[in-house]
Amino acid sequence: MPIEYYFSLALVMFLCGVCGVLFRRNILFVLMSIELMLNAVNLVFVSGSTFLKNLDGQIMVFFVITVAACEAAVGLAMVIALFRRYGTIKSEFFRILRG
Amino acid sequence: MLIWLVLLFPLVGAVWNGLLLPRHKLLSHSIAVAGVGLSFLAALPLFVSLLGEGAAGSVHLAFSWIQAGDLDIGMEFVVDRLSGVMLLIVTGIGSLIHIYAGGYMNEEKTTARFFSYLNLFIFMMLLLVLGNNMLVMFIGWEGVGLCSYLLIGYWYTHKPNAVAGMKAFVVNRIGDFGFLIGIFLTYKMFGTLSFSQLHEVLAGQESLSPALTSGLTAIGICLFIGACGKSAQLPLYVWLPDAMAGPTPVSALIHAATMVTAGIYMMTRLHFIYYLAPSALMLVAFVGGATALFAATIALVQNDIKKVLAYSTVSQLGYMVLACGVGAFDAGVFHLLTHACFKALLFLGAGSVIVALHHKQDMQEMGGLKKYLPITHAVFLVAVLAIIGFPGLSGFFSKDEILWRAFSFPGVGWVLWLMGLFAAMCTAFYMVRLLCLTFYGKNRSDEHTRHHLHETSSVMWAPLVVLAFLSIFIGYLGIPPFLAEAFHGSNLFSPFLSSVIQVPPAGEVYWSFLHEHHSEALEWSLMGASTLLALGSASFAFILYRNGPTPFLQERKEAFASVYRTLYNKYWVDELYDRIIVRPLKEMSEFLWRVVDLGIINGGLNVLGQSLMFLSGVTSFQMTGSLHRYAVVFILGLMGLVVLVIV
Amino acid sequence: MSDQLVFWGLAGFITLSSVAVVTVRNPVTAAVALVINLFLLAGVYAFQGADFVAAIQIIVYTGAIVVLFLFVIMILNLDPEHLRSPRPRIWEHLVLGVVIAGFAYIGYRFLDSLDVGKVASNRLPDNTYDVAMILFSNYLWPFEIVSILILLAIVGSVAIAKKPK
Amino acid sequence: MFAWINSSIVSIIIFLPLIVAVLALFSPSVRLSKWIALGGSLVTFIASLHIWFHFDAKSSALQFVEVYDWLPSMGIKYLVGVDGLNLLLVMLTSFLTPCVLVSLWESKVTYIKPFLSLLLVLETGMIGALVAFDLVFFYVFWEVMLIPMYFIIGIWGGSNKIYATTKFVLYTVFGSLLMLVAAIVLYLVHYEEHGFYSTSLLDLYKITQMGLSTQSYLFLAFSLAFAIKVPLWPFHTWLPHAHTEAPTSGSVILAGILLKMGTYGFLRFALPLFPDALVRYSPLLMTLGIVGIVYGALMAWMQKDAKRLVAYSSVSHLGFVVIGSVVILNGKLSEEALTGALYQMINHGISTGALFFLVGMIYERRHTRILSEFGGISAVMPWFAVCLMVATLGSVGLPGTGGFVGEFLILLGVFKFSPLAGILASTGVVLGAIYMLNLCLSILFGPLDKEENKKLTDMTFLEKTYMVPLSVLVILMGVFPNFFLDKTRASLHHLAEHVSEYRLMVSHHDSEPVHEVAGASDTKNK
Repeated sequence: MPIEYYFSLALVMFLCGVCGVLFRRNILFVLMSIELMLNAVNLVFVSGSTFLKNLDGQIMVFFVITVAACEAAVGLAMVIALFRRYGTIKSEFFRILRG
Repeated sequence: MLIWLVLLFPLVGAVWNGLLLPRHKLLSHSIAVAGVGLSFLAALPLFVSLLGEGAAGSVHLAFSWIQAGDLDIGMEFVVDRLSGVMLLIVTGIGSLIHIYAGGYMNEEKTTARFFSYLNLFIFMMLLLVLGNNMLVMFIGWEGVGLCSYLLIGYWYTHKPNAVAGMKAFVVNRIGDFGFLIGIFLTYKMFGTLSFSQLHEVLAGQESLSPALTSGLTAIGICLFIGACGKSAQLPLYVWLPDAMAGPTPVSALIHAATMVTAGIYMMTRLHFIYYLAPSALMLVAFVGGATALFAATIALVQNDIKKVLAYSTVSQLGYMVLACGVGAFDAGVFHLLTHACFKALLFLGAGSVIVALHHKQDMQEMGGLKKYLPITHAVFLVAVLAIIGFPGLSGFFSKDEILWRAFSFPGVGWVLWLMGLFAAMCTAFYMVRLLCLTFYGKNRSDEHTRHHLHETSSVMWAPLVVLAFLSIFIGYLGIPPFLAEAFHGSNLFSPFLSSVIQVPPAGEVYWSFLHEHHSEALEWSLMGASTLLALGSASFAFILYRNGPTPFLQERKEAFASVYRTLYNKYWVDELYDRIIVRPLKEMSEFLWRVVDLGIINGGLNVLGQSLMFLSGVTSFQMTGSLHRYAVVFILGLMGLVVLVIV
Repeated sequence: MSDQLVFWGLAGFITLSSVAVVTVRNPVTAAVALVINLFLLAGVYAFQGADFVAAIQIIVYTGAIVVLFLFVIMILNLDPEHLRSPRPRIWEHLVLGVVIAGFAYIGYRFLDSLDVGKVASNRLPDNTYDVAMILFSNYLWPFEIVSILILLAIVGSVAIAKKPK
Repeated sequence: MFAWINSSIVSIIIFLPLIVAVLALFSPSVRLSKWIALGGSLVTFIASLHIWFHFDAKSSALQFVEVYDWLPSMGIKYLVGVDGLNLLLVMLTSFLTPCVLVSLWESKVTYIKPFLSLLLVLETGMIGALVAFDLVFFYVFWEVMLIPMYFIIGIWGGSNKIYATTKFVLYTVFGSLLMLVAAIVLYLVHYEEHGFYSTSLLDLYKITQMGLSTQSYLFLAFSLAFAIKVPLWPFHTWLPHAHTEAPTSGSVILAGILLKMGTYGFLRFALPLFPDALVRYSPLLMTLGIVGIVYGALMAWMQKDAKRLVAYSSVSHLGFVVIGSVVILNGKLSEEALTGALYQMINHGISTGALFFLVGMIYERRHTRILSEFGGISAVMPWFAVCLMVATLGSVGLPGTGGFVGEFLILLGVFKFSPLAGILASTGVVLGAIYMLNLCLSILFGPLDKEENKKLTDMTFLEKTYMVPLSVLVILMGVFPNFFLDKTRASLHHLAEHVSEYRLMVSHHDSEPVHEVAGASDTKNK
């Protein structure tokens, strides 16, 4: 398989993730979209690793997965905390950054 | 070595009294008297060593004071005949007044602070007199100003006293400003501030370039501004009458005998500059003459005994300045000497009167005190006769010398002489008026005061007696030559100083008239005229006032109401200064503060800050706080960047 | 040929499930789509010969992370009100278009410049042992540090999600 | 051990306060914290005395030098040392800090521990900025000074503290950022000429090939930073606010030392680095300085608040320092004026420091600083009266106090440069007497008619422990100035020579300024 194919596939996944982050109002969806993007990156790593015959890419994927797990855990904890506090997880509700 | 002792004793006295603050009045008094008295005793041998024929002055360096760049100013002192004379005046009369002050301040709870200031004053005055360069003199110059400030405001709980002190300091500072500029000019031109070096440079010049002459004139005028401040000349005399708020010994010591003569001393010290700057001296002469006259007219109608004496001091200082102005520095110093004696006596006498009357100073409430204060009256009478120039007393010789030297000044001399003569008449008038209103006629004070009237203690009258003797006899040191010949004596004073005061070679052409011979007849007639006029004026005053303020006088007062009011209000000079200097300055400051500082500079900055805040408010509309919006912008921007890079 | 078939099959379903994750309304559906997506991705890894990664992909992602999502969804128990998303506005369509176009353009330029030609990628031989060797030698420190990170994340999430007293 | 102390004494006085600051912050009790802070600052003072006594006054070279490479590839070094220019200021800093700490001994300030440690951090910043001979380190310390002051005013200040402290910081940062840009340009200019990177001042002093326009821009950028710190008119408006709001100890440090950083910066950076630009802009600086002298004095006269009055008097006094630093005679800096400027910095530090202490004392007792609330205090607080009088006279520049020596030398130099400028500047002496004596008059003299004032207590023993040395110093510095000036002479001479030498080397770029200056002094009559 040409490596371009894998990259294209990763690109599509990443695009989906970006769109999810940009357009979904529900924080849960945003988090899931982030997972999508991380996986797109993983795909690139693994493909590159295979292509270059270098196993460092796989190691990197290992770390990315770990970080993703942490991120998901903390992110979801925050979702719970937010829901408890404000009763909603719609992102447009949270506008603390307003100038 | 003695010179260090002379300086040390008063300083030790000041520090002892100032830091340890002995509670006991007698102790602090003794410390102070010892401080200045020992200094006087140390000064005596110093002076005696100068008496020998051709004894030269000596310079003593204590330590290098300021050294920066090419500038090297030493803490150096000069002992020569001029500073020797001043030394004796300061410590001698100072001692007498210190003794007297113990009696005068007897009602105070503690006097340590007072005597500390007084000793400090003596120390500063000695620095002024002994300093061998302008800067050391300037320490003393401002130092005596400080002591004067502190002593005028000694009774500080009465606000006007403190205000008077401050006025004295500030007006003096204006004069000092001129002095300072003079110092700078001197240094710029000669690269040195030392009197002996300056003298060497200037005495070595055969002739002067026009640039040098104009420079010297500028220096002379600037330094004279300083002298105007310290010696209370027009237009900076205004502080001296107010300075009478201080205790009377202070008025006697500082504001009559010593400090106020600093200007005359300084000009005499720098005679070699003034001799080479005749136009500056011309200004000096006219300012002196005008001051003598101006102050004397004001003194004619004042009712406060110390105020009269204050204006009299201003007027007498005018004489001395006039003497300097016509190149008769020795005559100026001679008058300084005699004036120190009789004016100190007058002030101390007035002080005795004031103490006896429980601090009343208005002459309208006095009168007839001759009966109660016989000794005071006697010495006061001597002093009055001395100051009005009664033949044979000290003032007669010194004043006559000045008038004669003024008259013999070529060109405008007769104008100056007329000014002096008129001032002398006024002096005779107001002094006799003062004498009459105080001591003769009926007593006008209230019953209670009269009941307690008695002669002052011996600690107060003893110094007065000494001063009275001095006032009578000290004049014989400087008998005019023609009189001396007539009486087979000789003038001791001028030749004594002539080793110090000499016309530099470059100025000899201009000042050649100093050695001109005048006919004795002219001198006799002038002396006779001035003496007669003064005595006439004095008898006129005696006739008018011997019974105190009478209805007749009241009528005259009303007849000349406008003149009287002008004089009584001192020509409204204070008000004038307030109107044209103080108030505009204050208003300008107010304007600068409110409008420029708060309004323009600070306001401008605030406007800048506020407009930035406003701008940020305007531009923050896109800061909706919506995370998505931010993410969208972020992604679009990122994509834009990437596209930009890869295109 | 079979390779082609497997790849295209996986790729097609991955694409579909990715789109599903971001478009469906119900979070449970999305989570299920995500599970499918990650599972298929594990297939791709295995297909490339990265067996170890494929395994942890399934274990950690599908087994742990997405399950965590499902738990949270259940805990929140969102009512339908929360699930309704507003009608997309015009600018959103515009941005969507721009983003897709931008990605397409950037991807095109990137792949175009890659210039690796038609080299077929070989499946790697069995490499789990090698991965382990590298991980515990070269990457030992990062590995340990990441373990601390995980610990922190656990403590942090517990602290955040704890019911306030 | 002793050798180590000797070779790293400068680093010790820089960082000791910092270490002590941390200890004081985390000490278990307030009492202990105070002891630690005071002890640390006293040790610092003793260490600086060690420098004073082992300083070779004959040499203009940098002494007690410490050099360590920090970023060799960029030429950044840790380079510190002492010479005649900064020695006195270091002494002043290490002397005033213990005074301030003693003054806080019995104060009821809240959060005393952070306050003490901020003061010590401030000391580190100030000493560091004084002894740093590397632009980067100088800049770092320069900013380090700012932060503690920001908090000191912002947390422990008066009612309008936030406005004051923000203004102070914004102003200063604005200036120092421009200085940073200029420093980077200077760094590159040096690289172009000498071919290696260096931020060491000793290397930067050797730049000779810098065009007049470059010099001018850099000079103006540096000068602006320093002028704001001084503060030179018209950049002074932060000062009255900062002083009015700052707590007493903050004011003392601010007026006593921080302001001198600006004038020190002129001497250390702006003058020797850009000699041609200095010649070009010295009339400008002198004009601003003179305006500041008169303007500050008039402002001070108008103030009803004692602290504000003293603050404005600083504007006036530091105007003297600025004009003293920029007197050019025959293309050469005037040594008299330079000496005066340096000396005046120290005098001002001591007398104004003392004045702020004194104002703080009556504020603590009466909770007001409005002049009309006082009067006749002299009767109930004699010690206070004496100290206030001495500080006032020092500030007024009475001969016999240090202020006179400084002002005299400055005015002498300025007068030689331009008589008109000298005369205008001298008016500040008269005006100074007016507003300072007005202060004394309102507080000390007059009737003691307010009930609250009758109950005032005189200075406590603790207050005397720092006020008496300060007062004595005011007089000592006036009577024996050579004791202090001896240490500075060689360095100032070197500075003056340096400026003239480097001017000659670059004067082929533009020889006009040389003529200009020669023309200014041909009014000599002899």
